[in-house]
Amino acid sequence: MNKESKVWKNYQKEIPEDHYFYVRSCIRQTFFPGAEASLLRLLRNDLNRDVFEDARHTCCTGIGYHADIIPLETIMTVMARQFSLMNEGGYSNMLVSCVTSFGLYCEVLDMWEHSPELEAKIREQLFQSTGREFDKPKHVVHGSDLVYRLRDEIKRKNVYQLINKETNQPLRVVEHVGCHYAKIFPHKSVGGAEFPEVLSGMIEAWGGEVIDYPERRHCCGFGFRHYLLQENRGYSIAQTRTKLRSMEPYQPDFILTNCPGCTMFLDRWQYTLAEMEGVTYDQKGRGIPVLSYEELAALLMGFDPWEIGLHMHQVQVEQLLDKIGIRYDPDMKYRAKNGDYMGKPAAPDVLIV
Amino acid sequence: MKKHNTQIIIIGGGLAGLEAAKWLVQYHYKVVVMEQEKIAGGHVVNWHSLYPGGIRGDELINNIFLTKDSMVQILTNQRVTKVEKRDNFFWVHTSQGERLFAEAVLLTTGFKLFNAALKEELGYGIFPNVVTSAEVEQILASRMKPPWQLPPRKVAIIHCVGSRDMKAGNMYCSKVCCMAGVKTAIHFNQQYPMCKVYNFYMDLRMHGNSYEALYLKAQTEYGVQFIRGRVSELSADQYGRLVLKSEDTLLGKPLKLTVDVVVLMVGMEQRKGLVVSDRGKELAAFDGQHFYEPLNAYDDAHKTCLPGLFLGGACKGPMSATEVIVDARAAVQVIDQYLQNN
Amino acid sequence: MQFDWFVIPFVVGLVFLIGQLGRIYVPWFIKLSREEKEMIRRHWWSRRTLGAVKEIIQECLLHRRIFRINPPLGFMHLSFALGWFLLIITGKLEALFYTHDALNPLWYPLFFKYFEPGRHAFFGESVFIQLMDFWLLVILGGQSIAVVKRLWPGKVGAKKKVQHAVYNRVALMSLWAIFPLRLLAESVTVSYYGGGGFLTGTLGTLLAEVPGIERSQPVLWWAYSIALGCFFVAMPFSRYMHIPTEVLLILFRRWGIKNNLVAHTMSEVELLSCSACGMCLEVCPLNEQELVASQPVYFLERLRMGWTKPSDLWKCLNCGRCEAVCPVLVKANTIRLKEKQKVLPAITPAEGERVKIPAIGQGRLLLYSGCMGKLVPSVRQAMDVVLRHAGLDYQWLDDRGNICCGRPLLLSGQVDRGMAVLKQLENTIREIGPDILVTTCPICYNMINKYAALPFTEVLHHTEFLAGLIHDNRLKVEAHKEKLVFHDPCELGRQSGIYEQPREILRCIGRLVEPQDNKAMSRCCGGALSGLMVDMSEKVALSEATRNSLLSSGAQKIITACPLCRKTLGRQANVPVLDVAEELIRHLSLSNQETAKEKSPPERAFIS
Amino acid sequence: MVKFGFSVKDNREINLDEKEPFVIEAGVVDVAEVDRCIFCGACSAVCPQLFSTGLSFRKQLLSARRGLTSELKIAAGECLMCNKCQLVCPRDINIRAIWLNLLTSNI
Repeated sequence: MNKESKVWKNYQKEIPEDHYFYVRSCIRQTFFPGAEASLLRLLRNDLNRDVFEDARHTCCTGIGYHADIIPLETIMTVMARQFSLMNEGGYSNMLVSCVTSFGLYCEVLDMWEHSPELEAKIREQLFQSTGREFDKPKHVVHGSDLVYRLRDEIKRKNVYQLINKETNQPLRVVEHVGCHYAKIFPHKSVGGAEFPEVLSGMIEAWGGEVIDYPERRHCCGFGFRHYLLQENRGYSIAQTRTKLRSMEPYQPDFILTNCPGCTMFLDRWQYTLAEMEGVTYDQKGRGIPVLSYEELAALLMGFDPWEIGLHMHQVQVEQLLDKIGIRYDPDMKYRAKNGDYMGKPAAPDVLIV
Repeated sequence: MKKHNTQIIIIGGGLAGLEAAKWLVQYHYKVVVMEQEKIAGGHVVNWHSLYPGGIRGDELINNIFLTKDSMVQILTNQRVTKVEKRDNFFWVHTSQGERLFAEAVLLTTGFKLFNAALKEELGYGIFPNVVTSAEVEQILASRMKPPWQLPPRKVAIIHCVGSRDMKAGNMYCSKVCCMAGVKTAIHFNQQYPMCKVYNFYMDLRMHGNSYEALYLKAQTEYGVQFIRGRVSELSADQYGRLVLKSEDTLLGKPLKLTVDVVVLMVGMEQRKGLVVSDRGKELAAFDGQHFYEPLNAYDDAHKTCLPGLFLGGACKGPMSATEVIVDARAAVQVIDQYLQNN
Repeated sequence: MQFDWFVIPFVVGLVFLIGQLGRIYVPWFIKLSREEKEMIRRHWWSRRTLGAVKEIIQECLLHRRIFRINPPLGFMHLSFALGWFLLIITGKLEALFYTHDALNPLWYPLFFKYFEPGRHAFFGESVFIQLMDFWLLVILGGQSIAVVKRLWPGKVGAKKKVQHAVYNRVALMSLWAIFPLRLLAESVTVSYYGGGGFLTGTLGTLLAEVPGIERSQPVLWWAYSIALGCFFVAMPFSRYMHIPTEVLLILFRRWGIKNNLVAHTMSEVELLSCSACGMCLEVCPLNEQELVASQPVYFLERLRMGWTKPSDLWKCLNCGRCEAVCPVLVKANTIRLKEKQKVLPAITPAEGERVKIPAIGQGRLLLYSGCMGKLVPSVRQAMDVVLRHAGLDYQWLDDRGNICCGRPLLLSGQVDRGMAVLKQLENTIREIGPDILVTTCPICYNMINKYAALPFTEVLHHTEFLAGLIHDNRLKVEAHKEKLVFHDPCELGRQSGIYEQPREILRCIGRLVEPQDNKAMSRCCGGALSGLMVDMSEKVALSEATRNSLLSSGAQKIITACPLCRKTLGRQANVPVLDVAEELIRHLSLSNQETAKEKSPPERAFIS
Repeated sequence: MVKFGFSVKDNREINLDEKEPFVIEAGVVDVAEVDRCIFCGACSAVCPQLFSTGLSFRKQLLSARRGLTSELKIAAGECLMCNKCQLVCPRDINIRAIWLNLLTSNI
């Protein structure tokens, strides 16, 4: 990609520095809980930001929405309740962890903007069911937006850089931005849908090299309807294969994503493809590690890899840690926080772990 | 023969303006051409060749100049900001604050090219080897340095960029790009004989007499492949070549192609920014949604709602060079008639 | 003395020839099917054999058919065949009369003059000598015509000379050398020993003046023998194979063995019976336009040598004009079709079975316009008008979709698939169970008529049907004074033998005029279904020629009875080209409908 | 091997980088003649087989141009040789001769 390009500058959003109400991601909670925890720790402890969480907040119903099993009004009411909780805590900025949620919050707010009568109806419903009222958030910000905003601050506190310790060359990073982050409302993203800046900005700030590859904008393969039905799952994995095949020739060091679903599918399907077709998309047969932005930020800030939960990844990250020069204790990989041995999982047939 | 002393101002020194000036002078009118660029000649002067015959753009402009009379006065670097009608004459204001007298005004402001960077997915301004049709004309005419170092082996020509496109705000067809695309494909083959050209089109409108033959020739003699489908994604591969994604709509299958150069056939848009007023009142009735609109499309195709103000050439809508010449000559006839009756 | 070394070439050649004939003929007899063998056994001692002998004399010796078409050419063939035959017989008799012994060596009668020079005063000697000279003169006369024909084509009736391949030319040269050499050899011997006839004697006397001529005598006899030997060796590989094979062909044909798509022996017999006379060359429309050399004379020649090209097989209109003039009655189209079949890969006929024909209700009168019906809708409309006028109840077979009869596939060489398609059509027709099936397309008519088994259905071409209606007075028509010319479609005329019915109709509605080439010699329109590889320009040239020929009769309208002919001829015509039915509806008498109902059933009822 | 209960779906994409754009050899097909084709579909519309087997010269020729030739021979075996296509073809392409050539060729 041409570095001179300024196209992404047409798409800028206002990202407040501080005071956020945080809503969690179901998928991240389930599959990569360490990632979410490290984001909060990073923001609160290392960067001294005010991020508030209300234990009463619920799922955004995004999966139900995309699976067509929850009525739209129900979804809107659930979201209205989240807003109400936010107001209750005294916040007006929303920090969303999940890209699907982010897309959905933006969509609901957009629908309300275009049909105020719908908003009025939801207010009425929320009041009748819970006795709550709400104000719409001033800013809906995705976690990656905020990290992008704070990238230089993070850089100053970084322990590590995205530089290969042995060759002193920048690491080659491919990025994948979740579809619902920018493709629905390009103007509510950093850099738009065609050349999103949100992740490449972080990579460049932290010393890495962004690799442009042909299927950069392709779906990761989640595509709710494809994944949720087993009959359609072949389409899901075919999309991921297209994506991985496209990045394979560039020999990237790792994939950076900003969506919990994408992290999950780009990671887990590598194992499935290896089992089905006997292929891996790197040269050593170990697969391409997949990191999410908060995992990367936390790693570079010097967090312990096992605390971030990197052992929850299917494609093992040790090769990447060695390249960056991050110190870790291999013994601790399979130990719980209290030091108990959890047992080692069985190794797959093809993918080397 | 009667010698008129009437002054006619032609706004726009492109193909239409010069052609009209040339003929008005033959009718013994005093003509002033206002051109905002450094030299007159408009877009055409930079063009490598014009279909169907393949004449060079500067050659065509020169042909007009060669026969020009000294009576034609060409004022360059003059941007007209306002045309003001008083009782029976006009004041033409320029950006330098000058005011010129005229008994009749002919608008030949032509068109501007669609800004291809607005179609982000086609990567103009991002990938150096994505060029517009206007740039290719200049590259082929050796007026511009090509962005590629090695002769391109594969070239994709994408039609309808900024035309028939709601997202781009242009719902109309720019008319000339189909033929220009075919012509460019042939020229690429002539300049780079090892080159394979693919044209991605939505519809091909070969409306002229010899156009269809040229389209056939492109396929049979030069092996140009025409693929019906709009390119919707473009990205670079590890060697810097461009990977296109499209649907072959005739087969209903997705299609992938890697090329060295992508040419975007950009559409035509109106040049805005000219104010016309009638006795102090601003007038916009002839300023249509996309182009200047004449009184009607049939027998008053050169008149506007303001008597004495005339339209000629591509400011009325997309036109090819041949049509512009015909239209300019017709405008001369109408202006002559108007001034005779006054 | 009955031997000299120079007879060796002749003997070797003859023995070789007999060996080759055995090699070629014996497998034919073996390959004959059981039915065919049974047929030969049955007809061996019958009048058929006698008829065959008669035909052999008429055709192999006298060349009656060639005579009829082209007398000079006929004479040429006659003089060669009859002259040589009688020369052999007379020579044999001469030897017999001289030696009184039937058992003399093979070469003895041939070289009689050498072995027994001078006069011997045996019974009838002078008669024999003069007779032998006369036969030789006849042959030489024929040969001179052949030379003229070859050197100045067009002089002897034949407009185009056949371009022979090299091996044929070798055979031709040795054949041409035989008789002059014999004349010279005999004359030289006579000049030395005396005793020649009116030809050899005269020439001998003249040659006697030449000093040292006697020394050339052995040379000439050697040359004569070598020429004969050469000819015999070349014969099995050249077109002269027709000399013995034609005899066999006539016998086989008389015994009832047919050349059709399943039998193969007869094709081979016919193939070798072609004398490459070139009669087909002149009538072939493609050759007339100097387009292509795929006429039977060339095609069969290449087939003999195994050199066939795709254009030989598919650049043919299948119009049948060549078959109509062939003096040997070779069925070139059938042979060609079989060759196409050999070249094409086998595709299981199941493919064809996918052609689904929607069944439509029951009906006694079924009309079928074939796949071309929708492309020439006016014919169908005209038929509708006619049948409504006649007050008939009918239905169209192809009401829901395009139905193919299979003939295009058959003609392209995919015989099995074509037959499978026909089978489908046949089944559908059987389901409907009509009494009469009328096709408006002669191609379908030909196919259904020839190959479909429809025992309870009468298959008619629409010209036959309409002629019948008019004949039975069920259609009343009014005649105008327009001059109409009928173009015989190949598939209707030559291939189905329907010439008169359409003409009957035209005579009732206008003034029928005839072009130069009509009926069996009518020209192909150029659109021929089988002309798979005939180019558009060639087709245009062909239809142009055909149209000109038709219009030479002074006609104002061209009437035909085939949708393909109508389309092809009509494309660039300056006169109307119409189907019989289309023209007929312009002449329907208005009072027809009432009278048709009142009339009692006619004698020859089409609708019972 | 692990059983997942599903398999990777095939890629339907035409990859013009891998396939040669035109594969019907000269000699088998008159290239100049098929280059005249404007893909109007008149041939398939008139074809009796389009209704039963889906035979389409337009589709096959276009596929061949995109390097997809797997169905060519099968399609050639579906033709009924009736020549209606040539009668309606605006560019006068001898379509059945092309099918026939494909049948007899080794492509």
